[in-house]
Amino acid sequence: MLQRTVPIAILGLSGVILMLAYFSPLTTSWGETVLEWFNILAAVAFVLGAGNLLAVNLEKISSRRPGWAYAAITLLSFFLMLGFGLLKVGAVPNPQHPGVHLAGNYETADSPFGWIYEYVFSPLTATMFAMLAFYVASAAFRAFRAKNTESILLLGTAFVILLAQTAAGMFLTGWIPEDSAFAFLRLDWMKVAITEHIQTAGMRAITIGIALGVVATSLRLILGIDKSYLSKG
Amino acid sequence: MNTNTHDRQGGGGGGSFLSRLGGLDRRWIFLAMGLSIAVPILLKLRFPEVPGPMARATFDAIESIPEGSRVLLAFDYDPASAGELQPMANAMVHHCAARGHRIVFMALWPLGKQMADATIKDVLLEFHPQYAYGTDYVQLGYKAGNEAVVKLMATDIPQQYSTDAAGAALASLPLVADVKSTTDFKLVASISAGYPGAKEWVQYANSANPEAFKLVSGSTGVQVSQLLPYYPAQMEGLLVAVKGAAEYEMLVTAAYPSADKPDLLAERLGQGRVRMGPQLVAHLLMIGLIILGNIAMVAGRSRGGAR
Amino acid sequence: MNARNTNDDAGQPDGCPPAARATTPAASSTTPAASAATPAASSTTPARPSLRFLWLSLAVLGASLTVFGTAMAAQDAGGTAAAQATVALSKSIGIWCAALMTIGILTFLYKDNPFYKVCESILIGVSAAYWMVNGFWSTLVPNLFGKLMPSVVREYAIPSLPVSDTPGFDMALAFVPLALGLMLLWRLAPKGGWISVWPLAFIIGTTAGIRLVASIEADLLAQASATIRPLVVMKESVLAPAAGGGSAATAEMAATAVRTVDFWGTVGAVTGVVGVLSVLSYFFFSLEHKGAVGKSARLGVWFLMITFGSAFGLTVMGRITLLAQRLEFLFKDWLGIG
Amino acid sequence: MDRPRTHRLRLRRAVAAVFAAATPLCLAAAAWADEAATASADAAANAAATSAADPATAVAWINTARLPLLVALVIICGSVVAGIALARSGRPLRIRRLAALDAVDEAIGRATEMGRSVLFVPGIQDMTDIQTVAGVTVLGRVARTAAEYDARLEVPTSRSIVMAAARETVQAAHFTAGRPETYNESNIYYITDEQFGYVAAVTGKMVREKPAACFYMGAFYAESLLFAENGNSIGAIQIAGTAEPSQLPFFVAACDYTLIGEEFFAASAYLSGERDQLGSVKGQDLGKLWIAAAILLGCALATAAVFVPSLAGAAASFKAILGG
Repeated sequence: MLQRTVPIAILGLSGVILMLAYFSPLTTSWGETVLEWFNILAAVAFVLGAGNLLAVNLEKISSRRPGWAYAAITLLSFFLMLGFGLLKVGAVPNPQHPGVHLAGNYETADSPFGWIYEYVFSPLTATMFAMLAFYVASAAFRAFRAKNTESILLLGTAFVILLAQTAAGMFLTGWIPEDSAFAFLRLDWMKVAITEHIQTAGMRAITIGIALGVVATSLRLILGIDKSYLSKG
Repeated sequence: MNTNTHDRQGGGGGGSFLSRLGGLDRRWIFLAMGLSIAVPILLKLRFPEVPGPMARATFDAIESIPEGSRVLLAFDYDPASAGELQPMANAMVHHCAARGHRIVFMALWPLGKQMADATIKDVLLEFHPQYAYGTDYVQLGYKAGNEAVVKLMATDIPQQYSTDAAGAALASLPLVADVKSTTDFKLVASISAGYPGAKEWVQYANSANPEAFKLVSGSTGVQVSQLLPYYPAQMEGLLVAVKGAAEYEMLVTAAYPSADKPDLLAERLGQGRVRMGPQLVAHLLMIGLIILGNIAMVAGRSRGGAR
Repeated sequence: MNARNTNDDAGQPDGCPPAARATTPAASSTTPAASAATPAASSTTPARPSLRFLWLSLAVLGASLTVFGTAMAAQDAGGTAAAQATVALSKSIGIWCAALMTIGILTFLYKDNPFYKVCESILIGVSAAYWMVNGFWSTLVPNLFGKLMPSVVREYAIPSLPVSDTPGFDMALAFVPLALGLMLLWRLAPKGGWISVWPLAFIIGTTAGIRLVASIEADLLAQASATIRPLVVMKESVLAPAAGGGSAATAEMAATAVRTVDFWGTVGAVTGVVGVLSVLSYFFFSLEHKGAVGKSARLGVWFLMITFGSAFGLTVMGRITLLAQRLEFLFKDWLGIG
Repeated sequence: MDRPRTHRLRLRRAVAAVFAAATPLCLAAAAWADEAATASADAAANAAATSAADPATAVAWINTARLPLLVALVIICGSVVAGIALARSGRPLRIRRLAALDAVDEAIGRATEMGRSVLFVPGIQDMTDIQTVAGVTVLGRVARTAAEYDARLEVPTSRSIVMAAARETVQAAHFTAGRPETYNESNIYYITDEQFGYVAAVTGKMVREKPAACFYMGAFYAESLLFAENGNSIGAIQIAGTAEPSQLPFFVAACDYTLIGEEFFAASAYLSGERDQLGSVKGQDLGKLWIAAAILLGCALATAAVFVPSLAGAAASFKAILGG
């Protein structure tokens, strides 16, 4: 009972309450309060994450599995950053309250936490993000192959958009006068026609479909039809 | 949806060079992309940009308002998007100053003020030393509140900005002493990277009184799909990503060259075109790769039947 | 909500966290930028971490941190000249660190190697700690502890914590997320771990309730309403004035402007509506894609393909800007060339 | 599936009937809502967001500005419940095939033959994103098949709460597959909250352990192509599912099978095979018919208004009401 019916009741009840809360002025803000609670819950649940991170890496180190040294590096940088952050080591004192150490700003590049963010954390994430430029190129070579009508449309449109975005596009079709009958052959006109009429229509239909999918998924959960999250389901 | 019938990695086989192309090691493609971006940066390659209709419309909007009129420039972005947007800001400030417009700077993003200060130092005071603070330009700085700031400025600016960024009362600055709302400006420009940004300026400032001022915007490539519907009805001009910046730069530097520091102007107002260098080469590489991929497939298919 | 690096998410700026921008490093070095070795046939030797390389990177990490420590100490010591020098030193150490990290990640393109694994491990450790510290100082302290024990927080951490007019109610309310959080943590205890399903049920329920209504309002209705438009678009056009008509005549002619069908406008409007309906028919689950539904679903797939091809093309420029900025950092800020 | 108890069935059928009967009621309410909507439409134009409707028209406990939305909610939810009731009434359920879901068994079977692991990435958002919840329910079905095949299923997560939910779901799946002893909690682990830290770890693991099948089910942002391209370089079968429109082009281009938006949400119902869940998928179709009808009606009205100006008012207010 405690492990099956109560969770289903909690889920159904909280779902219905928040669905209806949106419609009366008295309870409109319940949604925000619940999301605020969730942020606190997520912050408390970090202990779960940290606990698991330590367990996985400590186990790798103790069992000397290949690559255990990297687990040591992960733990070293984790504790270093955690210590600098939680204790606000070397934080720039707060002008209004110089006496209160923990009110200081620990995110400027002068404090160790800020220094690691500036010179270790953000270059690593920025470079991972920049790797996409390479993968976009390999995807263009590998996946854009004219095998059937669908893939011809996929690569043809990408081809037109890519051309239209460069000076080459203007160079190739810029000479067609804008008011002539063949104006639609101009690459920039084609790009506007594709993005304004066809892409918006496609995105609209996908969004409508997604909305219906969200309604059905939410109702399956609230009505207790989908119980996959319950152990001994 | 199953649209992919491409063969698993490691395809390709013996036979003609073209069919072996199918199994081309991805790392050659990575090397090609790396070089197609590194070389133009190192050699500072600049390619002639042919200004498109949207960049020209933005240029005309600033040209069309009478000389010396009051304009409002909103810096709604941060260093992460400076790569695409800083060139637009530099060119727009030089263009307004060359037309003698009196400029009011503000920002909807916390780091936007720093971006504006950099533009004032690098462009405004560098090429227009005669611009005096208080009479020719004012820096209002950042205000929190996202679209609420825009909504309030559409009706009552002094209530939103009681003082400028340095704390001086608006009444003490001749340029903004008599300003009541955004309708007192001939043109409003938003250099925008996301939310809050150009969309909020259209929804809250422009739709409140559409005819009062011209609205132009510069935006990152990603955000442009949200702004396209507003052009040209509610927004006279729209600069799109690095390409828009490069085109606008060409129009401004052609129309308003600097007499005493031509090379410094070319450098400061050339960032867009420098960044367009790798874009053009990389785009041509992408186009080439799509063509190459298809040639390899056709060659592979003709040699030993479809795999 | 933390900012997400994405490419078409309207709300979020598509950019990466601010890359390091600093003056050119004092010691200009001649090591060329990432010289991608010519990719020989990839013989995949088992990835045995060569320890020698590992200790080298640990040594670099340790050295930079000790130098950094002296820089911090010198700054606190207040010697302005010494502080200026050491801060500049700490910045150039930072640039070197950032450049090594950048190259480390880029080497993954060639092959998985110890240099990349070191960077990956550092990134995992640093980023996990960053989000936990961020969560602690921006959520737990002000919103949870700030309500449970406002006086303690005001004294030690946030002196300017706003005083709430209903402290008792706030404290009681703050116990709910705390209780749910502890139930979730109960999983770590050997017995009674099943209680963690209750907070999960609460989260899933509230998410379902909020998203259900929001998606109907923001996506379903707004998009359906935006699709509605007149299928025949007219355009105002002035009849061509009779030859030789004086200015008065043309003015009078303008008054009788007649509306003619704007061909391209109508084609655009019809394409829009037909597109939405055909893609919706593709998503229809109850009928196999055969016969009439099959044809309209196929048209829907064609619309989807053009939509995806266009979206792919539009994001390429953003991706290339990202890599251009990283290479600009390597050439300008690190090597001082370019 | 347990035998439907008669009284609960009668209750469900009554609820469906009420919702279905609501439609004529809604049309009447829509007309009454007309002037409420137009009144609030002007209020919204100059006042703050519609949520704080002008107090004059707001009855104490209900916010009339949102009445059209309530009507739409009743219609759409009614369609889904009607679909479920239809399934329960025993009529045959015809649902079209989804290629991506037929490939799930093939992918896990291939992994088991080759003795390689199966990787499941539940997206990078937390449980407050409905896509993550849908991803975790699909994980439940994939984990059951993996348990039956005795394949090793790895689930790296980017959020602590997602890790907890995923462990619950996979443990439940092992029970339904009748192999509770093979459930290994350490296969489901937390990496980091940071988007690109998580990507670096997962792509590194992909290249080193070379899983034979990769599932990407949930909310994805710029990292979708990083996963898909690395997955392809190790020759894995890749099945993706997301409702993030900006990432669909990359998954469609680079993965073997992709569940697009609504297909992703229907996936867990498909894989469960339970009549109620398949009924809710038919309910989605019913909702689509409603929306298509509204669009066609709106366009007809708007087109007619071009030729018969008097209709312009009706066309505009229909579009405004539908817009909520």
